[in-house]
Amino acid sequence: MRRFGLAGWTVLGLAGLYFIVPLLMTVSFSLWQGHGNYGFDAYRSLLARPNLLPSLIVSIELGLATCAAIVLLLAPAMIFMHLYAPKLRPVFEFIAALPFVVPAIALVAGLSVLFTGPDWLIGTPFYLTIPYFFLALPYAYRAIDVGIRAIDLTTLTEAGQSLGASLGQIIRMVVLPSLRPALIGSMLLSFAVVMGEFTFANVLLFHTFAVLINEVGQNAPTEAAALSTLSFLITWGAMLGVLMVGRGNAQLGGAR
Amino acid sequence: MRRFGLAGWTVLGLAGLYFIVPLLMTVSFSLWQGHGNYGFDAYRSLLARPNLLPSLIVSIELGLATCAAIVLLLAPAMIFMHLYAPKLRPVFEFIAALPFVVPAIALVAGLSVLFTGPDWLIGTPFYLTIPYFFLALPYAYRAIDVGIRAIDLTTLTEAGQSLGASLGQIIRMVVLPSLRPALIGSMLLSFAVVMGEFTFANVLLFHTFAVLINEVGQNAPTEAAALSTLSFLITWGAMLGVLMVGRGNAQLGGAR
Amino acid sequence: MATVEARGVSKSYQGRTVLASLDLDMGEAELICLLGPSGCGKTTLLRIIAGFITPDTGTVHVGGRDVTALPPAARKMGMVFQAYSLFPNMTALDNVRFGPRVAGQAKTEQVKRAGELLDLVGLAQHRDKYPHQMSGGQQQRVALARALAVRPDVLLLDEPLSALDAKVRLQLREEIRRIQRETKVTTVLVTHDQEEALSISDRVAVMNGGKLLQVATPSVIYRQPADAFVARFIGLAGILPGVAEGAAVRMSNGTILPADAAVAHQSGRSVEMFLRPEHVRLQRMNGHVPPGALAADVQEATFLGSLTRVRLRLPELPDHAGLWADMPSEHAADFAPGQRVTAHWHETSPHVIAVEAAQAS
Amino acid sequence: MATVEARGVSKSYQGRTVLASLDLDMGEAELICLLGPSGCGKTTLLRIIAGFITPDTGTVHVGGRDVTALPPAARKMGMVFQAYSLFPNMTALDNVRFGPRVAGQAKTEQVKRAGELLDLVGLAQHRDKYPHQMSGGQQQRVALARALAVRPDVLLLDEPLSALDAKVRLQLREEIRRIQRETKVTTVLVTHDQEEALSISDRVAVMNGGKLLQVATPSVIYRQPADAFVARFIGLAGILPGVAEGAAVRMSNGTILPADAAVAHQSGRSVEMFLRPEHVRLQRMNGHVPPGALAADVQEATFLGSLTRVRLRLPELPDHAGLWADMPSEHAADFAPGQRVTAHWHETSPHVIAVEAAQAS
Repeated sequence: MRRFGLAGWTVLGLAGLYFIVPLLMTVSFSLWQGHGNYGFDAYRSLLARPNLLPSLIVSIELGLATCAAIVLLLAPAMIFMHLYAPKLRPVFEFIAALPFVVPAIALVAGLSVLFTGPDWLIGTPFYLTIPYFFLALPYAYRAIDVGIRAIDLTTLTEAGQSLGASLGQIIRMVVLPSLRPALIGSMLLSFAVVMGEFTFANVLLFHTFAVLINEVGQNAPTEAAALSTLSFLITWGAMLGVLMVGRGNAQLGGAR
Repeated sequence: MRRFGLAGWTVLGLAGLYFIVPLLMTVSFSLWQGHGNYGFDAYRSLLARPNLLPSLIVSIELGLATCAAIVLLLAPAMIFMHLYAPKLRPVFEFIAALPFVVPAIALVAGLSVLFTGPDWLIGTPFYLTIPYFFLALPYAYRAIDVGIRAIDLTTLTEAGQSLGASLGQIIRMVVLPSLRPALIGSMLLSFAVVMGEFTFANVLLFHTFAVLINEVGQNAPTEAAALSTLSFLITWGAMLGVLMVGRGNAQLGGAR
Repeated sequence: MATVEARGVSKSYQGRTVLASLDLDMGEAELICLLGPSGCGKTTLLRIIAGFITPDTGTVHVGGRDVTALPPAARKMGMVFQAYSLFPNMTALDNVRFGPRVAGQAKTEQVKRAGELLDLVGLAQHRDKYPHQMSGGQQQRVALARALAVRPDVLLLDEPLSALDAKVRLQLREEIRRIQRETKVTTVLVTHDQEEALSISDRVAVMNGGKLLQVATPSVIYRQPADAFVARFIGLAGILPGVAEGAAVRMSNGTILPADAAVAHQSGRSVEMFLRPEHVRLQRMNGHVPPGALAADVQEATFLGSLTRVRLRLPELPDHAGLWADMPSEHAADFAPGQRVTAHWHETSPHVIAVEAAQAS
Repeated sequence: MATVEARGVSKSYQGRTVLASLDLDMGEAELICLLGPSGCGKTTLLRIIAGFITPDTGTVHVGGRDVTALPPAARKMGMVFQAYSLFPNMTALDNVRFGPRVAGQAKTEQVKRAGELLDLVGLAQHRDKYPHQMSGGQQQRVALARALAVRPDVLLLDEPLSALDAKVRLQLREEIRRIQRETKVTTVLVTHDQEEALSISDRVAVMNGGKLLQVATPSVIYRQPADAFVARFIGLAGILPGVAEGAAVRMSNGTILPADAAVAHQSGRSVEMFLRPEHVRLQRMNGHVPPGALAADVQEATFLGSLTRVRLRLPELPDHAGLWADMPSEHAADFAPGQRVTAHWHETSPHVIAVEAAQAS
């Protein structure tokens, strides 16, 4: 308990530098207007790009669709698994880990060749919701699993039943409110994953926010830096949201 | 405990289909030689590509370098944090979560513009080890953290001290052997991350295995399918390795 | 407020018998403890009564009504769990009024009833606290109030005290007894703690290997255990193996020890003589061993406050024979470890059980 | 095998005093329990002796040698922890020979010593098992053997039994006592369980609020507690508040109760009279209360096996007055809840402590 190892501080310092120095350089570069002048030119021309808003909207729509899939498909499936089929846990764990172990690029290369489907699905970017759901699965699964384990779902359900409540009432009145922070956390994480996903969108030729960042980066360095800065801010905001939902609940006890 | 919810089975079935159907289709497509003939032509021409081996070697080298960084930097830092600065845990958690919340594409777009350095570093793909270390951080951190929590590091260290051992002896004789499964797991996961990483390598114009997969996918569909199949097999192998290291230890008790 | 009758209840999991055709009758307002080592089937029996487990055979009647096929929600039973089972998203008051609420009572009724029950368990001033703001003992009190709020026919308590500190456990034990007396709810309490079972129950049901070995009042269980398992499981007892001879028992070294006249009908059989430590008296050895007494060495003396408990070694008897003796701590100085003593007792004190009788008689 | 002297030891964390200038002397081969409620500083004191915590002031001497500045590894102390602390990657044997091994002993020596110690704790046949293959009790035995393998000057036990089942706890308690007697290692055991402390110690050191309230043999601690905290914390005691008058105590209702002659010098002061349940005798009320006795109602009777413990309500005395009485269970039927009784005792039984004396005298 006495000394914090030198190696520890060193690693911590290096990690900090790795994140902070590029961030500061990015921010200052985004403000550089050439010849020693600094200002918001890059931000202005970035915001003037006609494809900024559409690509942002596509990404946000995809993010929301993925969140919906997480809450409507994954959460109920996990609740039922915990209650009635705990033996299936390894199967769930395996499926939740797959998207991370199978390289996305291998998946997309295979899929892009093979996936066929009705035009109303394949013709729109919403088709991406399916792979994105599975990309977000590891994070969303982990967040919801931690939430479920924290509340001893089986005992709560049995307590509710012995008090005369139906399974529907128990899920509505007890389980979902108790899992609220975990669900919000899993949605924020999924949203962040979708906002940053580049591989699928790029290979499948959809023009999402991440693809735009790359495009801008190829031909307008300062705008790319501005976009990176904005992107940092947005995702850090989401991250803070996750942390605060977690903490607020632990301290105020709204639903924990 | 009586019924496994219908919704649960449905989701499980859909998830299974989502993974198994494309896999089967990929495998069969990779064996397709046109006009109803099936065989290993695609695999043969894939293996005949002159850039297959170099790109595979680059990826494997990067994977090993990243693993080394995990074991030599991250693991000691985490042990010291647990022992002497448990208050820094939130900082570690935050850093370990960052690479996942900050979209890789934003990072790489910023970095590609700004990173300058000596030619011996920037000129070789080993430069990628730095971002890859941080990409692998969330997984490696989690695996090592679970391992450390499972052994009550503080008590073990105090027990060792009271028996007259130095901190070095304790780490060498007790802590590292006890953490062996966690360290192996974290290395396998890191390796898998590096093998599958596309965004950084593509944008920074390094020719890794994942970039090759994409390239092949653009112009030789059946070879791409063959490559996907191989890639699946390799990563599933790694995944099985992780599972077996974990299980073997739990049952045989080598180091748990 | 209702009788409970379990008839021929059995349950197996994958060929392993957990309950073997078991019968249990409970009177109105009775408190029965299901007591036994882990794996004896006591929790399975409780969960069958609650309706969470369907028995393979047999029926459960409550107040004369067959509830075997009813789901838990329709059984009118209140249950308190071992793990903290309060709804984490609700205050103490909201937890307690959950039952009346899902039953569709008017809200003012719900709140009034919940307030009364929080009063009963002594937590009126904590009604607006969330579970994580309460101690373990307080949470279990709220769980008790919540279970009573549905005016249950039967109250089921599944090791409600086992997660609590020793001090809190004692308090809450008395509290449960008081509340059960006041509300007169027929109550089943599962426990592996024999002291808890003896102190709280109207009757204790001792279980082992899926069977009921003995169902009786605490004092009968303690004084007249039905078989060797009950005798060993309940309280501390010295064990002297021998052969019944008339109204006495012959030890392997030939010593004849007096026993209850009831032993006479077991004459010639291998028996075990059980002796409670409070019945064994010691004297320092002064040369000879009087008839009916045993020679022993003091092995260990443990100070227990008012009493000191002495463990004896019996050099002339087989290894698994042993005795304990309790004495007022004032006299303990005479019986330090190593002291040679003679042990004797009143002839009505030993309880003699035939070795073959592994079953409840 | 060595004396331990702590002198003027104090420790604060962020302005909160955990130990307040505390002195403790231990003789060679003595076993002392540090006993107190959680937060009383007992674990801090143990960890200061072990060297894991540096005291703000004060010194620790072992066998006359000042070890205050030495790191834990140089102190020659064996330690057993509350949590299972065996090295998970080593067998029982390798765990036990870890100390000799880092001390550079020859391997045959290490293995011989470790084998002897595993014998001593009764685990010779488990030498090749890994920690996760052993029960909690076995793991703590190995931890004890491992701590003894370094031939420590002092053995430190930090609540070694608190994570174990009641039955295993009792067994291991006796085992620790036996091994300590055989090896004659000076031993400090930290516990919050007063029964454990009374039964195992040569002397008990009762702590509260960072102070040592009393250091004495178990029987002195039980019979002559130094202050009201010790009297309440150790064992169960009825408490009667009153005013000392000569060799007696006057209750608030005017009753004069006889007490020890030693009370005389506290005459006129507010006192509390402590009465152990085994000293209180009851009679059914037959009209009048004899002098020196108290009128009471039976509130609750708890069957404890050989004894039945009766809780009494004293209607004529203030609320915080209360009495318990133990009686043989055979007589308990006469004293059901609600029965009016008179309670009396021998005049030497009560222990009277002045209310102002909050400190050890």
